[in-house]
Amino acid sequence: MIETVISFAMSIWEWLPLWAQALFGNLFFIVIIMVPLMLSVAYVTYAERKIIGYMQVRIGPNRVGPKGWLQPIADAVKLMFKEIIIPTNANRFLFLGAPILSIAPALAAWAVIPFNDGWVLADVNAALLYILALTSMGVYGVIVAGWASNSKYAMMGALRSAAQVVSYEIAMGFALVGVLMAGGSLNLGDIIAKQQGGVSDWFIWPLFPLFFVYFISGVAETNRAPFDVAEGESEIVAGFHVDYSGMAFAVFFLAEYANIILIAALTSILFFGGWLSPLEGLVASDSLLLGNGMHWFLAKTAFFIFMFLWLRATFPRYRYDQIMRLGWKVFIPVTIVWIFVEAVMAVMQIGPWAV
Amino acid sequence: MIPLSSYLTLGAIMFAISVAGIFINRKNVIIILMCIELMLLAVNINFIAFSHFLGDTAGQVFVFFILTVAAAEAAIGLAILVVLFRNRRTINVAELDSMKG
Amino acid sequence: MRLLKHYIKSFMFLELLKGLSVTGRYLFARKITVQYPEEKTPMSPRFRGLHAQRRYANGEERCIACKLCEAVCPALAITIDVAERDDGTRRTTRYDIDLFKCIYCGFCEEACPVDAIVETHIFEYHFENRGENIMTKDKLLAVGDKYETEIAANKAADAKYR
Amino acid sequence: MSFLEIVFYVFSGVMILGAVGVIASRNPVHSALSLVLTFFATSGVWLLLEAEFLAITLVLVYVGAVMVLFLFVVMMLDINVTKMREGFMRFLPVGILIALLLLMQMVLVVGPENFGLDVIAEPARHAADYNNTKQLGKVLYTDYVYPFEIASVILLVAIVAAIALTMRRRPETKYQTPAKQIMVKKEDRLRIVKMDAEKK
Amino acid sequence: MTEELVTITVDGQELKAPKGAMLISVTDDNGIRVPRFCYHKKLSVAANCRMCLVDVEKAPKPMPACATPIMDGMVVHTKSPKAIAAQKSVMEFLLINHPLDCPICDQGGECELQDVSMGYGGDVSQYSDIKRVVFDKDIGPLIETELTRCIQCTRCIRFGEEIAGMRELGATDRGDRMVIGTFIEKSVDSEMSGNVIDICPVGALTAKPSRFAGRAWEMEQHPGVAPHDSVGSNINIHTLRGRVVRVVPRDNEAINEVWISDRDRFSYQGIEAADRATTPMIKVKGEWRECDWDDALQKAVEGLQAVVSAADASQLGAWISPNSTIEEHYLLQKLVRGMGSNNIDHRLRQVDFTDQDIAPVMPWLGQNIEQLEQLDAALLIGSHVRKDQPLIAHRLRKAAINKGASISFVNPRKFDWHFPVAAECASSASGMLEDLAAIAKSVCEGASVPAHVADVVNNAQINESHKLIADSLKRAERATVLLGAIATQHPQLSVIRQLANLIAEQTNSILGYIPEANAAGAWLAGAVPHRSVAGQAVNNSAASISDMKTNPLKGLITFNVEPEFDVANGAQAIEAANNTDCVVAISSYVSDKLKDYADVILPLAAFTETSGTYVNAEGFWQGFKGASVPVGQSRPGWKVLRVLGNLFNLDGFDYVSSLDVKDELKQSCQNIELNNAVASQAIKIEKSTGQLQRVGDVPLYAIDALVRRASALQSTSDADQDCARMNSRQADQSGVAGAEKVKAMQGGHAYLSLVIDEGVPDGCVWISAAQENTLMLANVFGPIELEKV
Repeated sequence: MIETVISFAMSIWEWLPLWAQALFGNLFFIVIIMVPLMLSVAYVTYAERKIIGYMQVRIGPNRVGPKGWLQPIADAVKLMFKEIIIPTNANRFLFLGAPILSIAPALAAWAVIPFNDGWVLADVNAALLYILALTSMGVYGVIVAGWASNSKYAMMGALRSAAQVVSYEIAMGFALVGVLMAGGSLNLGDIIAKQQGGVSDWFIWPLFPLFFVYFISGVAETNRAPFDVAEGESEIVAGFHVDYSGMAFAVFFLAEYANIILIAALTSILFFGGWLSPLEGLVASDSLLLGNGMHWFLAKTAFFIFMFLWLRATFPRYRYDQIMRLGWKVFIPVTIVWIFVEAVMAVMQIGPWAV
Repeated sequence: MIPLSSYLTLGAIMFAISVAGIFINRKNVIIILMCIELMLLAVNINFIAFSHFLGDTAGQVFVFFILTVAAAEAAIGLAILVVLFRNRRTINVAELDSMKG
Repeated sequence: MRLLKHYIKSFMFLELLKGLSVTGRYLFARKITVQYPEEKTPMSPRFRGLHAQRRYANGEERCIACKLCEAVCPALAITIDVAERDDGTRRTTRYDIDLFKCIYCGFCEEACPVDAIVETHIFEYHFENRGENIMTKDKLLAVGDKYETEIAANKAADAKYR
Repeated sequence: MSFLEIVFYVFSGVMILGAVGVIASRNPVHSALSLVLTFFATSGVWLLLEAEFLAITLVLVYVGAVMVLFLFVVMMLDINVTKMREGFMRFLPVGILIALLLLMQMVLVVGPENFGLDVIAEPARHAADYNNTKQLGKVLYTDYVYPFEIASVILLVAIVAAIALTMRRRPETKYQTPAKQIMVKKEDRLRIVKMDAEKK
Repeated sequence: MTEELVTITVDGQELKAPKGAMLISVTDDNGIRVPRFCYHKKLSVAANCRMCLVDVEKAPKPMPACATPIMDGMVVHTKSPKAIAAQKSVMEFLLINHPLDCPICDQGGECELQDVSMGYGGDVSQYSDIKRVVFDKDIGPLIETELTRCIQCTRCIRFGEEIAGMRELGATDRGDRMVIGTFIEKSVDSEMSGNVIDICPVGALTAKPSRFAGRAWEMEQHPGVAPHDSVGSNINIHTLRGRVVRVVPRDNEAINEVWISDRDRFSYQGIEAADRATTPMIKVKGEWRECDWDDALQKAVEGLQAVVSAADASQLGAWISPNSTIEEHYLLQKLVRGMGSNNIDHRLRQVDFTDQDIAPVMPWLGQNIEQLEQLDAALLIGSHVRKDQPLIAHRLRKAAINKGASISFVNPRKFDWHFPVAAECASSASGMLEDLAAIAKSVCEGASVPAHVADVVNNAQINESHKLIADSLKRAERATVLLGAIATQHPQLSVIRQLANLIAEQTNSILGYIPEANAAGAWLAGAVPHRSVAGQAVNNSAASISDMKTNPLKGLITFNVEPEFDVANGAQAIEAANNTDCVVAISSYVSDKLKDYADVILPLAAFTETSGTYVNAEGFWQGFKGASVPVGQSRPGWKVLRVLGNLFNLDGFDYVSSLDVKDELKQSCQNIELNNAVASQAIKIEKSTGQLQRVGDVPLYAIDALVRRASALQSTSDADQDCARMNSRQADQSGVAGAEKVKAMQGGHAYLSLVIDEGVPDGCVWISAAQENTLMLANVFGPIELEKV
C-alpha cells in the first residue's frame, strides 16, 4: 500500500520537467529550513524573556500554556490582529517594504548554512562572501523604515543604526578574512572540515581575538543590547520602528531574532567547528550522540544565542560615540593586527597553517 | 543561448540612460553621481561579458579595479558634497559657480 | 607603566566577566516571583488602596465637609463642594477623588477628623470609560458600605499604634 | 526560450527599469533605492556570465556600503526637492535625443551582426568545481599585483580624503573622554594647600 | 495738642508712648503680640476675656493689657512664666465650653480662638463634664448664629452700641450661662450689621449667605473696591475656584476704616443670579438666539452703523449706569463721540438739567471722608445718608458723638438717625426749597442777599429749626453743606444748588455732594452729553437722558442699565427704548423687559470680574483688578467697548489693558480744579399745587442691578420698601386711613400697602422708586393721586 503510494509519487515526480523538479525540490528544502527557523525565532523571544527573567530573579512568562510555552504563539496572534498604522505623509510603499527588506536577507543567508556534512541548501563556493553581502543588506530595512516613517525619532534611530551596522560590518568582514585565511576557502563546509580533529583544532584557539571581535560585532550588527542605541528608548523612543505596529512590527522583530540565530550559527560554524563533536578523537565518530552531527551544531548555536541574552541581561547600554569608538578604533585595529599575525604564522607554518 | 551582442546592447542601453540622466538632472549633484555609477556599471557589464565570451579573466580584474576606484570616487564625491552643502546650503550645480570655497 | 597596566587589564575583559558572572549566578538563584492572582503577599492594615467613605452605624454619612482632606491632599486630587443640608447640617454636595491624580499617600485619611474618608485594601480595579477615574461621593459611599466590616477591623487593628 | 534567457531578460528588464528610475524619480531617496535595484539586477546578470565573485562583491560593496553612504547623504542633507527638479522637463527632450543617438551608434557597432552567437560562440560552461574566486585571485595576485596595490592605495587615499573633508571639530561642543576619566587619580584633581588659620 | 510721652519696658524693649494709652495698643503698635479676644482697636475696652493678661512688675497679679494704662517706668513681661501661665489658664477656661467643632465651623482656619489655642491651649482638657449648649437664634438673613461657640467677648454688643448705633445685640445672664441675643426675637437690621461677622473672634457669628461655602484656606483673596456707593470702600473679594464666595473689608483708615456696609458685603450674591447674561444674544425676526461674540458684535455694529448712515449720528445715544468703572464711562463716551454723537448720559435719575452747564466739573464731597469726623456742623440736603452711604454716615456719627457736632437735614421725610440730630426739616419737594430759602435768609441776616436769589430768599418764612441750622453753620469752625441723592433727583436741583451755594458761601462752609456710586468718575470721564473728558464743554447740541426719554432716538446703547429701575420715570424710559430701532444692550442681566426692547445683548462682567477704577466721593481714584472668572461668556466692559471701537474703525481703541485707558484719562484730568461752587443763575420756586405730592428715594437695596439680585439683602427688612408711607393726618385727609392697600396713580398706577409713618410730612406720600410695584409710576417727586382699594 505505502509502497504503491510512494512509487506513484515518484512517478509523478519523474514526470515533472527538470526545472519544475529543481523548483519544487528547492522549495521543499526551503520549507524544511524555514519552518523550524521561524519556530525557533518565536521561541528565542520566549527564551529571552525567560532567561532575562531568571537572571533578574523572577520567572518570566508563565501564564499562556504550561510554563508559558504558548506565549510566543499568543504574541504572534496578538500582533497579527493588531492594526498596522501608516503614519501621515509616510511613504506607504517603502513603509511596508522596509520590514521585508529587513527580514529577507536574514532568512536568505540560511541558504548556505551547512547543518551537517553536506546538509546545505546551496553549496556555494563564495558562501562567506554571500553571507557578508546579505548581512550588509539588512541595513536597508532599517534605513528605509526610518526614512519612510516620516518621523524624527525613526530617522534618528535609522541613522544611528545604519551607521553602527555599516561600521561593525568592517570589523566583522576583517574577522572573517582571518577565518577564511585559516580555512583556505569561502565555502562553509570546507571551513568546518578544516576544523576536524577535536576541540583543540577549532579555530577559536588560534583566532580567539577574531572570534571575540566577530561575536561582539555580531551583537552590534543585530542592534542588540548593549549596542541597542538604535532603539534607545530613553532617547529616541524605539528607534527606526517607532511608527510600526502589528505585523509590520512583528516582522522587524522576527528579523532581529533571525539575525541573532544566524550570527550564533555562523559563530559556531566559523570558530567552533559547526557540526563537529567536541569529543572527536575520544569517541567513535559514528556514535549517535557523541559523534559528529547536527545536534552539536544546534547546541553550539543555542549556546551563542544564550550568550546574546546573557549579555543583554548583564550590560548597560553603550553611549553612541563609545560604540563608534569601539568599532573603529578598537576592533578594526585588533583584527588587522591579528590578520597580520596570522599571515606571519601562515608564512612561518605555525599552528593550523602547518599544512 | 544569449549572444554577446545582447549583453553589449544591455550595456549600451545602460550607458545611454545614464548619459540622459546626467543631462536631465543637471541640478542635482547626487543624481549626477549616481548616473556616473550607472555609467561605470554599464562599462563593467561589457567587461564581464567580453571576459566571459573570450575566456579571459583579465576583464574581470578590470571590473574589480573599476569597482574599487568607483567606490573611492563615490566616497570622496559624497564627502565633497557634504562639505559643499555645509558651506553653501545647496547642491545645485548651477549655483556652485564660485572658485573660492 | 600605569597606562600599560591599564591597557593590558582592559584587554582581559575582567569587568565583563565579572558582570557576566553576577547575572550568571542569579540565573540559578531562587525566584521570588509571586503568582499574583492566585498568590498574594500579605497586606498591612495600613495598606492604602482604593478610597471609601464610611457611615455611622445609624446610616448617617460621616463626612462633614470640613475640607481638611482637600487641603492636605498633595496631589490636589480631592474636590469638595459643600452646602447646608435641609436639616441644617454641613454636608458635601460633591466629593470627588480623581484617581489619576491621587498618589495614595493616605494624608486624607490622617486628616479626617471623623474617619470618614479611608483607604481600603482594594487595589484591583480598573476603568473602562473616560470619567470612571473620578470617585464620586456615591461610589465612595458604596465602597464604604460594602467593605465596612473590613475597614473597621483594619482601623481597630491599627488603632493602638496611633 | 531557455530558462537562462528568461532569467537574462528578466534581469535586464529590471536593470533598465531601475536605471530609468534613478534618473526619473522625483525624490533622491527613490533614485538611490532604484540604483540599489539596478545593482541587484546587474549582479544577477553577472552570475549568468559566471562572474560569481564580482557579482557578490558588487552587492557587498555597492549595495552594502556605497549606496548606504548615498542614502545617508541624501537623507541628511535638507534638499529642496522641487527646486532640484526645475529644468527637468526642459532638458528631457535633449537628454532623450542624445541618449537615443548614442544608443543607436553603439547598437550599430555592438549589434548581433558583429557580436552575434554566430560570430562569437557561447563558451562552454565551467565544470562544477570551477572556482571563479580562485581564478580571479590567481590573476590578481600574479599579473596584476601592482595595480592591485595601487588600488588599495587609492582606497586608502579615499578614506583619508573623505575623513579629512568632512571632519570638523566643533569648538562649542563639549567632549568627554571616558578613558581619561577612568584613569584619573586623586592627585590629578585635588590639591591640598596648607594655610594658616585666619586671624581676626 | 502735645501728648506727654512716657517710657515703658516691654519684654526688655524700651517703648515710648503717650501717657494713659492702654498697654495693648502700645504693644500692638510695636509688634509685640499679646493674645486677646475682647479687645478691638475700634471698640471700647471691656476687659472681660482676660486673655491679654500680662506680667507687670510690682503688680501683685497679672494685669489685662487691654485695660492697663501705661505709666512711666512700667516694666512689663508678656512672655514671662507668670504671664504665660495666666494666659494658659484663661485659655483653658475659655475652651471649657467651646464645642471644638472646628471642622464644621465656617470660622475654621481664620479663627482667633483657633490661632490663640495653638499657642496657649493644652493638649488635653481637664474638664470632663457636659459642655454648655446654647440654642441658636435667627437674627436675620445676613448673620448666622452658632452661639454654643460664643466665648462672651461682647465685641458684637459693643459694636452695636458704638459703631452701628443700634443696641441690637446684648447679653443675658451671667457667668457660663451668659448668652448673646436680641432680647426679643427680632432680626439685626443695622445697615452695617455684617461687621459683627468680622469682629467675632470665634465662629459664633458667621455670614449666612456664604455659610459653608468654603474654607478660609482655600479661598483666594483679591483686593477690590465696592461699587455701590461713593465711599469706594476697600474690600477683599474672596474667591473659590474662580467664584466669589464672600466679601470682607480691607482696612483703609482714610476711607472705610475696618468696616463695610452690608450692601458692599453681600451684594456679590447678585453675580450669580439666575437671570445673569451668560452668552451674547441677537434678536432674529423677533426670536432671541444665542450666538458667539463675533456674530453678536457684528450684528451690533451693523445695526448702529445702519442708524448712523440712515439718519445721522445724532440719532445715536448711550445710557450708562453710574456704577460702571471710569474706564467704561470713558470708552463709551469715546465710542459715542467717535461716531459723531454727544448723546451719552449717566445721570439716569436726575430730572432737572437746567443748570447743567454751570454744574461742577465733578460733584464731590469737597473734603476728605476722614475730615467729616472733624466737622462741627453739617447741613445735609436731600440725603438719607445713613442708608445711602452708611460709612459717610458713620463718620458723621463720630463727629456728632465725639465732637458734639450739630448735624441737620433738609429732607422730604424725617428718617431714623443713629446719632443726635440738631434739626431736621421735612417737607415736600417745593417745601424743601422753601426750607432752604428760609435757612438762606437766616444765614444772610445782616448781609445783602444776592440778586439772583433775592426774590426767593426774601419771601421765605423762617422758623425755629431754620434759625437753629443757620446758627449752627455760622458758629461752626468747620461746617459743610452736603447735597445727597434725593437732592440730585429733585425736580428743581438747580434751585437747591443755588441756595446751598448761597448758604455755604455765607457761612463759610464747604459745599459738597454725596454722589451716587461712581458718578464723580463718570463726570470726569465725560459720560455726560454737554461735556466731554475732564469737563470740556462740547460744541454740538446733545440730548440729556430726559431728552432721550421724551424723544426716542434711532439707536441706543445701554450699558449696565435696567431702565425700569435705574432711570427716573422708568416706565417712560422703557417706552423710549421700545421705540428705538436698534438697541444694543451691554448688560450683566437679561430681564424680560430687556428682551422686549433690545436687539443685541452683550453679556457684561460684574464688578468682581473686571478690572477698572472707581472715583469716590472725595475724588480719590481707586483701581482694582478682576477677582473672579466671568460667568459664562461675559466679558469685562472695557474690553467689549474696545472691540466695538475697533469694529467701528475708530482711532485710539488699541488699549491692551484697562490701565492704558485709565492712564489716558488721568492724563486728561491732570489740571482739573475741583470746585463745587456754582455760578449764579436766577431761580424760581415752582409752587406745588394743593395736590397730594409724592416724595421718595431709591432704597439702599434697590440702587443697582447687582444689589437688586442679592437675595440675602433682598430679604432684609430694609429692602422691603414696596409701600406707600404717609402720616396719619394725611391719611385721614386723603381718605385712605385704615386701608391696607392703596392704589397710587401717577402716570401709571400701582397697588401698594399703606404704612403710617409720622416722619412723612403733611401733603406728601412717600413712595420709593425702583421697587417691583412702583415701576409704573413716574418721577419720585410730583403730584400723585391715592385711592383706597
